[in-house]
Amino acid sequence: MSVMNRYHRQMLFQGIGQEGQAQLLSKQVLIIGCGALGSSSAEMLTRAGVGEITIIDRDYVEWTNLQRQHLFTEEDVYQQTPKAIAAARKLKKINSDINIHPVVIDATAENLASYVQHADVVIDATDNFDTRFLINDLAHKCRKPWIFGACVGSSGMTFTIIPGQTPCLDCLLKVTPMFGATCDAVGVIGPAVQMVVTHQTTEALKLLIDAKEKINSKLIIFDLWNNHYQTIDVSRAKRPNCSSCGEEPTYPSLSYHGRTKTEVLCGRNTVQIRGKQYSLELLESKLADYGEVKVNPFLVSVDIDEKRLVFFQDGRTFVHGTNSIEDAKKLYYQIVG
Amino acid sequence: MSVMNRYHRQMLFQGIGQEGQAQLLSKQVLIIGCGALGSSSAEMLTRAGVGEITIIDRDYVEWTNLQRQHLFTEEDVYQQTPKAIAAARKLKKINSDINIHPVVIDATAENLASYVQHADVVIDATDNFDTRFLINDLAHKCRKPWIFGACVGSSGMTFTIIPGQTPCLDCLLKVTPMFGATCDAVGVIGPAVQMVVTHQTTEALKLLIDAKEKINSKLIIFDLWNNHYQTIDVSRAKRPNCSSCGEEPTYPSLSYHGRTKTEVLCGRNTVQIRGKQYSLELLESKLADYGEVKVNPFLVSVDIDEKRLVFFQDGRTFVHGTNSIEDAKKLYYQIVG
Amino acid sequence: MIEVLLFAQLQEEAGKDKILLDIKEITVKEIKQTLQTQFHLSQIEESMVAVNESYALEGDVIQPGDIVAIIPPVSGG
Amino acid sequence: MIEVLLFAQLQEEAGKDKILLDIKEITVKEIKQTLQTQFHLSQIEESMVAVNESYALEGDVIQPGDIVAIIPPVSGG
Repeated sequence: MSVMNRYHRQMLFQGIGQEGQAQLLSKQVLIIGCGALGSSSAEMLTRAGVGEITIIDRDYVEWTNLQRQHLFTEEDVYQQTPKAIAAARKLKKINSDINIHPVVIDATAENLASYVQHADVVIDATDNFDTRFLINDLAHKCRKPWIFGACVGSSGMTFTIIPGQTPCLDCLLKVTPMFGATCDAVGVIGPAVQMVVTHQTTEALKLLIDAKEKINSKLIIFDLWNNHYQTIDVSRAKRPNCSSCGEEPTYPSLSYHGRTKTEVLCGRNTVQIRGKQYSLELLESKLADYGEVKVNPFLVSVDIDEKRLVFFQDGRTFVHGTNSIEDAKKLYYQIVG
Repeated sequence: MSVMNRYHRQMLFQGIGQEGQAQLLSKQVLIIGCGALGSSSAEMLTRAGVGEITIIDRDYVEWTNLQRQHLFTEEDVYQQTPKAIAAARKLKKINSDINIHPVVIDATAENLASYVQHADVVIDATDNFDTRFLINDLAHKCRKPWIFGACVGSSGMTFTIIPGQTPCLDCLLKVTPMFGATCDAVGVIGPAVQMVVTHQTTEALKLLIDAKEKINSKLIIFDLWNNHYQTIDVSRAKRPNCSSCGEEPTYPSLSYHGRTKTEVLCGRNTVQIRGKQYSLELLESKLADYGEVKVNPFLVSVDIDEKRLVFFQDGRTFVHGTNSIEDAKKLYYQIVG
Repeated sequence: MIEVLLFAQLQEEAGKDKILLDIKEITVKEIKQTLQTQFHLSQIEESMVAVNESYALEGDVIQPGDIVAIIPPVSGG
Repeated sequence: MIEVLLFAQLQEEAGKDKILLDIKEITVKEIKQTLQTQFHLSQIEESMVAVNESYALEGDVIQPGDIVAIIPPVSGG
């Protein structure tokens, strides 16, 4: 079959054309996270004919994913297939002409750097702010555009961040939020996911074919259930002294101090996570949704399924009941976002 | 596995909750067309847990579909699987708890009526105005809500039509357009499709759980490439004397006279289509994109691949080179939309 | 200035997605004719017009500062 | 009237997605405090504020007729 025939309708679109299609086929996209946002982004970019797509995810497919995470099937749940692998298998059946690289790792400052370095565009499909700030720093250090995206409930937001040009995630949020709302806490509907992915994919296509003047310079925020859609001019948010995108960047998420660190506490069936310092009061109210919460002046604890989480005032968290760093981090980010 | 677990994140969303989920599982959706809009609508509603989904399409999977039509794979192209069947196979792997009914027929006033009658919501995923006006009349006759959707290029529009309440498609367009732009003529990008589907699915969920006050009363029009998004108040368009939704409806698309009729001309390897009367001048300019056009005062003809189309002034079209009504109509609607 | 947004196939015909018209006041019917003359838009007659996100009728008057959307019949799916 | 749109988790906390405030003039900092007091929004301090679709700073003044969006940190994906 002719490659050109496959992309015929996309080449007919004046914004892309034959030249744009050739460019897409020569480019690389890095998708970080392969949950709801990541699986759909991967599908759309695979169909569009982006030459190389790398998908990073540490997780495997579960029942609660199927309601909104495209590409995955019941069989993937039974097999507990890693999400990146399950996605890649489906994508190859959709388009055997392009290269899909599934990578099953927990993204860190070390292992993410070379992937960002080799990408033309980085797509944020993560579910926590720690990784997003890591992407923000790496993207600015490597001068790569990245497309922020997040959703919960029927709401979502997205913004295309271009080093040296737009404000960055740090400029927008000023401080790392204590908590970001997660789908595990507030729920989410499929269309909210697709709305974010639709915008992220469009912006990725524009970036990949270098249609600079078409890039959306606004932050998009929407609520599909309540029929709100706003495009927000955020140029004022850019700070010349920003530690990620400013004149003298220090890339705090890449420094040893700024990172969330994990270690297995030997023989205790416990993982220790050293991250942000949370307000114990705020934690208390957040954790109430998950189970019975116990508080004393030094710590807050909660039992979830077979595990117990203990948050200390100094930013340490114990996840009792597991020796798996992956499982511990997953539960941790489900709560703190 | 527990059904409740699968929909956990959707039930956590306050707008739906446990009650809403139970309602979804008891409802029926009819999706008319299983191209780009239809396949994605079907996937999202299947994941969301709508109890019964009927998908009507006359077509089979081709190479040019894969760029934007979800669910389909290269294997479906090799097998020339009918779209409704290919979609249903994938959907059953995604959610075996619900009922999917694929129907491989060419939608007509006769065969569509009982499907519309049994549906709670009808989703427009067609690629031509003839079928849309048919849906418009049937939906009003049966008092069923339907969700108009269409896209080309990077643009699209959608509007939720509720009999007795909103203007209908006839009110909005006043006359049946001579031509609607088609993806075959102008091209289309995947995100434009997903944007329409995202809105259609959200509105379908609201209708199915009877969240009346949340229904979007506006017509949405967008252009992703040029960053436009408008929500248009169309209440003024409603006409009390509308022949589809007015006080004395005649449902013109359901009458013998208003229908597009087809017949095979025996022994001539030709199909005759009797439809709208097109301006030959307009046709001449439209057809130039497809091949060499010949004109005389009585007809316009064009050769496309192995077929020849001849448009007569009285609304008849000959499609030479086929005895298949399906093939002939497909080509016809690719051109006239 | 009146800002006119063109959607879908009208963009290709006009070669742009946005047109600024330096006109004081104009009816919907007139703006269609003006655009037709200047940009040879084949389907403007069949297009829906919205002024400031509200469906407009042929006789409605458009003022400077208004944003006009011209929405042609789109049939892809 | 100042129209305040709440997004994501703030809607659940407030029990609504839209709040109308009958206030003449108010700074961004003040409106955050007002909403915090009235609706106990846990994350309003960490929320972005946009006034008429433009990113707002704490000292900006909001006028009647303005539309204010309160955008909390959202992390799902």
